[in-house]
Amino acid sequence: MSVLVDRDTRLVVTGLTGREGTFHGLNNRRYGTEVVAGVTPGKAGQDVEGIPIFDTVHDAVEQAGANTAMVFVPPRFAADSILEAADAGVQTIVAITEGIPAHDMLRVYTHLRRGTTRLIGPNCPGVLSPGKANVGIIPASFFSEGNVGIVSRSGTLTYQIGYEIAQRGFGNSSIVGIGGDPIVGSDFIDVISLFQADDETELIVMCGEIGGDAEERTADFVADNVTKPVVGYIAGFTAPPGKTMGHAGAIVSGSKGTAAAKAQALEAKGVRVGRTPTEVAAIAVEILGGVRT
Amino acid sequence: MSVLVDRDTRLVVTGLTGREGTFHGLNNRRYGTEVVAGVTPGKAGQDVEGIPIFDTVHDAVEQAGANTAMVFVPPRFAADSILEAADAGVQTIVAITEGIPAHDMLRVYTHLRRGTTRLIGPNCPGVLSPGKANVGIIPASFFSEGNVGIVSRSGTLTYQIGYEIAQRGFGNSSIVGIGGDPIVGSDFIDVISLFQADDETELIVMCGEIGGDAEERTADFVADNVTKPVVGYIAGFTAPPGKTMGHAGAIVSGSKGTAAAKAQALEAKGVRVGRTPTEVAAIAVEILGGVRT
Amino acid sequence: MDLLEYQGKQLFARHGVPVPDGAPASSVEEAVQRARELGFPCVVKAQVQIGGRGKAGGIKVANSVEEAEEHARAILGMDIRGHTVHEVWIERASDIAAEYYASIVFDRSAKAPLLMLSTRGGMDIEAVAEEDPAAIARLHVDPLLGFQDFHARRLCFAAGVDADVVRPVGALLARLYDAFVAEEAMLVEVNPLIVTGERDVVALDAKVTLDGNALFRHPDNAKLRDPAGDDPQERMAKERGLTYVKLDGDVGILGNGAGLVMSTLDVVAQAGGRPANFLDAGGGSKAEAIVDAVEVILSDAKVKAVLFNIFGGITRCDEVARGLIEAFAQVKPTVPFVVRLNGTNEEEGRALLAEADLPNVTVEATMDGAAERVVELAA
Amino acid sequence: MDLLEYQGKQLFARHGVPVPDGAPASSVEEAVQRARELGFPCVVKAQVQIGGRGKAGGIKVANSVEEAEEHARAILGMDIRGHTVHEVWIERASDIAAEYYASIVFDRSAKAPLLMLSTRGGMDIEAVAEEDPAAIARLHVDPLLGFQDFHARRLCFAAGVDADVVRPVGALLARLYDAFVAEEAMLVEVNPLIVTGERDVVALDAKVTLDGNALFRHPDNAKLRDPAGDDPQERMAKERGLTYVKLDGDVGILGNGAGLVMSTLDVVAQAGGRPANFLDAGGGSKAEAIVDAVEVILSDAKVKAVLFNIFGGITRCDEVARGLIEAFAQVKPTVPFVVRLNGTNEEEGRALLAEADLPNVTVEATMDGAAERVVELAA
Repeated sequence: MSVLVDRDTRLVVTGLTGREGTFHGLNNRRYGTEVVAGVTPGKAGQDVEGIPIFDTVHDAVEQAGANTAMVFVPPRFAADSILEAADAGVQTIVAITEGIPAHDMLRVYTHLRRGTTRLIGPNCPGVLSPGKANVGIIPASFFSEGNVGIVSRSGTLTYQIGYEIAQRGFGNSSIVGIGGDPIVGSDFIDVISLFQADDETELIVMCGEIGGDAEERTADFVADNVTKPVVGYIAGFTAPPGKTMGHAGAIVSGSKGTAAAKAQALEAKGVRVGRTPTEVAAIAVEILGGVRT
Repeated sequence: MSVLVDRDTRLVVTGLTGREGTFHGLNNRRYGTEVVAGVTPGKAGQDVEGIPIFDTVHDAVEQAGANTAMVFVPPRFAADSILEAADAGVQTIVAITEGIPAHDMLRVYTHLRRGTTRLIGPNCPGVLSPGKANVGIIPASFFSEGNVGIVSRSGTLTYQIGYEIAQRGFGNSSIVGIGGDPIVGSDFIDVISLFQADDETELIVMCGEIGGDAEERTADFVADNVTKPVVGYIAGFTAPPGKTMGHAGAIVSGSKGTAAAKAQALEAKGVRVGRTPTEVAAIAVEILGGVRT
Repeated sequence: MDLLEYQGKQLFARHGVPVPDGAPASSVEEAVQRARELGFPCVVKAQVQIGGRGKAGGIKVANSVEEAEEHARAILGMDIRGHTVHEVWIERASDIAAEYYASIVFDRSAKAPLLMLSTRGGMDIEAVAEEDPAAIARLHVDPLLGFQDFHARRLCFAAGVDADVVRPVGALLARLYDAFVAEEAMLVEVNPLIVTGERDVVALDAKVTLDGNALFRHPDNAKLRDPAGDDPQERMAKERGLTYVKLDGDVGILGNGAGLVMSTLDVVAQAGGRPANFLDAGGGSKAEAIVDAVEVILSDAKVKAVLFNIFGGITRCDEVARGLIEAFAQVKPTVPFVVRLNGTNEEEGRALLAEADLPNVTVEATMDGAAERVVELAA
Repeated sequence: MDLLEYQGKQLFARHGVPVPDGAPASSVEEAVQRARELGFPCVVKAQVQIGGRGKAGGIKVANSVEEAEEHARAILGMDIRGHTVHEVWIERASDIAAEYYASIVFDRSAKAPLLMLSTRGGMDIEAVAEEDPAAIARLHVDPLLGFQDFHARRLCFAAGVDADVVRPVGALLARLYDAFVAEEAMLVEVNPLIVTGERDVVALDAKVTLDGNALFRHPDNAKLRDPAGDDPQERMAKERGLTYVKLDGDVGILGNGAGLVMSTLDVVAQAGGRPANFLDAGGGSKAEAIVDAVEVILSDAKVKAVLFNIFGGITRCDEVARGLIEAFAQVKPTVPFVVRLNGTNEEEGRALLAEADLPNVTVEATMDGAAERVVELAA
């Protein structure tokens, strides 16, 4: 098992004909993901190395059986693309696009929460279920099948931690980048719930960062609902208040959203928190029973 | 039993301090309805013959335990009043107001359908459950407890039919006016489902009228889901096409929405349709086993 | 409330929907002046709320001042299927490369705005809908989420709009939706929506129906209400705030509540009578409203007898009786009245009528009985 | 992006939020001229993006031309906690009967706009929130349904707004919400929101934060971005499209991805170093971006060593290596560099660096090792 994407994933990529869309769409296909369609309005009938292009996501769903969408269009078109995919009945949407206006996402989030579509991202690296499917831009070569689920607000930091765990001989059920924007479609709680229900996952790593209160709310949720071990990491202990640290959502406002407060909240609920990516890997491996060779 | 309003109803009336609001609110209380609050912004602390007035519906729910709201405010304020009642957690809202703009109701309807609040009306006479509670403007004195459920798009026509049935010795579980506007909160199907599930109701009378396709959709629903006998009536056989007959809803366009087409649709699904209010009463009484004396 | 074509186009223009340049005129002189200003060729279009103006000779192209004058003279005052032309709209002639159809309807069944787009515009869209339903692309818009760009793309690709105008047609649909919502319309329709030789997309016609209940928020639209096209009785009723529809029989009918009045018409028809009108005196009718209603009903000379069918809820039967007594005092009707009163304060109402002992007024106990009686009296 | 008070007031005014008459000025002469036009008494207010201006002497009432000149001279150029005053806002003095507080915050936790209203305005609202949380009425608005009249009533009654101004305060909240949505703000705050002696309700201050990601839809707002207040390095980075935050240490840091860069700062700090900056070279960093980044980092004279921490996803390690080689050719840095490359094309990247054999560049295999090494080198 795994979460969100697997061998049943039939992917449509919006923006497949763009430079980055083509690069990562084909990359995902090379990994083994069933990339069944691309969408670029006005280019129906064309193809990208054999992947058929449609004018609308609806056509991709009806004619190519897409059930998952990866959104790779520029920020000003991304909210519309997400809404289109949801309207077309796609069940899982992974939005990679960075820089989507916050009010757009407010409307998209509110609308999607009233339906059954699950959104991952935006401003996220996507979801990798090693050995099964890769939807997004996570460099898959470092990761192998295994029993550690990773959920993270950050992209490269996730690779770093996943990589450190892999170095110690462990693999991953799924690696889920939920994104670093103020409003993301799914938060830690949503993804940890999936990992909790997933047979393959034995341990969950969550990588948070400064800003908002998602980590604090997750601490309460884990204490009440999660029986699997959870290891935490929080980036941004060195961040000064009032400065946005790269991600639109990574900002300490006044005394709120500091890394220290988040780590404390998690530890108060029994979640062990590593102070560096290396320490996170070490704790995870310790819980899993030592380094595998 | 009965539907929508009964002895557990705790009513808040928005617009209670207005002339009509006072008249009908007190009338409802005289009938035995628990009228626990009125809402008029800025008049908190006052009362209408002992019924306390609050500034907001939220206060009426929190401080007086209201669970049902009757909306009696002028059309330009009515949509807001309905939304306020839903936001305050009221479970049943009966909107009497006539002349609410259609786009207001479009937003209200869409919003409410995503929650659990049930709206009856607007532009409706309300709901009477004889012997239990009266919420609205239905003249209760003609009706007694019994086993006929009535649902109607029209007010006075409902009284007429209920009255004719009463003349023959039968009473009503509940009489529900769903309203004659293009968008109403609950349609025939919603209310007939309630009657189907209600122990006391043995026969259902539905009074439709020209315009829209609610009666046609109801015919299909009844055939598939309703085991209790349903007797129909449709007003407007004499209406010429393209003329608005009072209700914005009663607009005939071409053949669709005519009284003849509606009666035919119901009869095709086994619903007997009376051609006059008197005939409806006669059919109902025949099914129920003859006149009671 | 239906707008004239030019009022609809002016409304469109306020929301950025492209329309041809034009100006209204209500006299030949004015029309010629407007045509001069716009240049030639221009089109003189009769402004009436009915379709088929072209076939009836109500739309003419003018290539010169002389032709503009000739057409304006012919069209102003023309009768198009019962509608007299009081105004024309002079508009710059368009170079038409393709004719599409676009509309947004307030769909009460789906409880959402319904958008329709077809490349088979310029003709009777109902005929297209019947013979080739697939030629009309349709979709609903979530009223809270509103119109999204993808709606435009879906409609354009489904309708088979020319590839080079997908964007401008989509943009026009977005503006049209803005207009539909902002102006609280029940219908906005563009037929034809044209593509010009220069590949511009323009609304060449405009049919707009506004929600009368929302006019309090749109004072400028409220001013457009033109009672000139109404039947004289209907105009009189409207001025008095009554819901009145003129029919062609001889039994005047007044009731309270649209459903009951409709039912009363049906029962009178079943009793062999021909209703002269629909008149809903409304909820909570006061005595003055009843006087007004009697005046409106009797202003129709064909009326030979009048039926009052009242079932009191908000309406109180005593108020209706008082109104009828007052109406007799003021109007002194010469035709017989049949009155049936049930509901709130029915006894007081009947007592008042008994006391007043109005000439030619019969009180009946049932609706069917009252209908039969009034049909007899009108015979 | 934060607006100055007067920019916020001008934005408010566009949406019908009442604000006092006023005008900005950037010289003493201009300030005097504006004061003359507005009349006396008027207020001279320093325009800086920091609170506590009043206490710092940045807000003064002028009763005459002389006083206006005196105050403008004192305030223009003043330093308020590190912010130099380049502009003043001259505004007609208001007659204050009551001071309220109102704000709308983009609440990322509830995923909805959060409205707050209090009658304890004019002071530090965070202090009020701590000592008497009930003094601030709060509620969330459904983003799709939008602000409703009942929201205004609930807030006003809960906050205890004077009965006679419930309507105008409610109307102001509705306009403020319009502004929040239409301008795509992350925060709009009015403190104080005053009631005047004549019972008018006016926004006496304005704090507005806009969403930088949405500025493409608001070209007029985008123009308000004033780089003058920025740190010189941050300004330079912004011009080059880099995400850079200046800190006060001596270890320059470049990474790809905000999370990884934050983590790198933390690891450097844990190794005993003091980061000089946050610099996210972003996803898919190209060689030119790396050259720009190196220039920005080295423009901070305090930097004694630089750490490159790259984990390639979209970013390709060979591109980063190429950028670093190019940067050395162009900038010729004199401080040591530590480079750690993992991920996409890491081998090609390391091979390029080995081949180039740059002076003073150490390649490390792990993030922790690289952090320790750079801290040693900066010591």
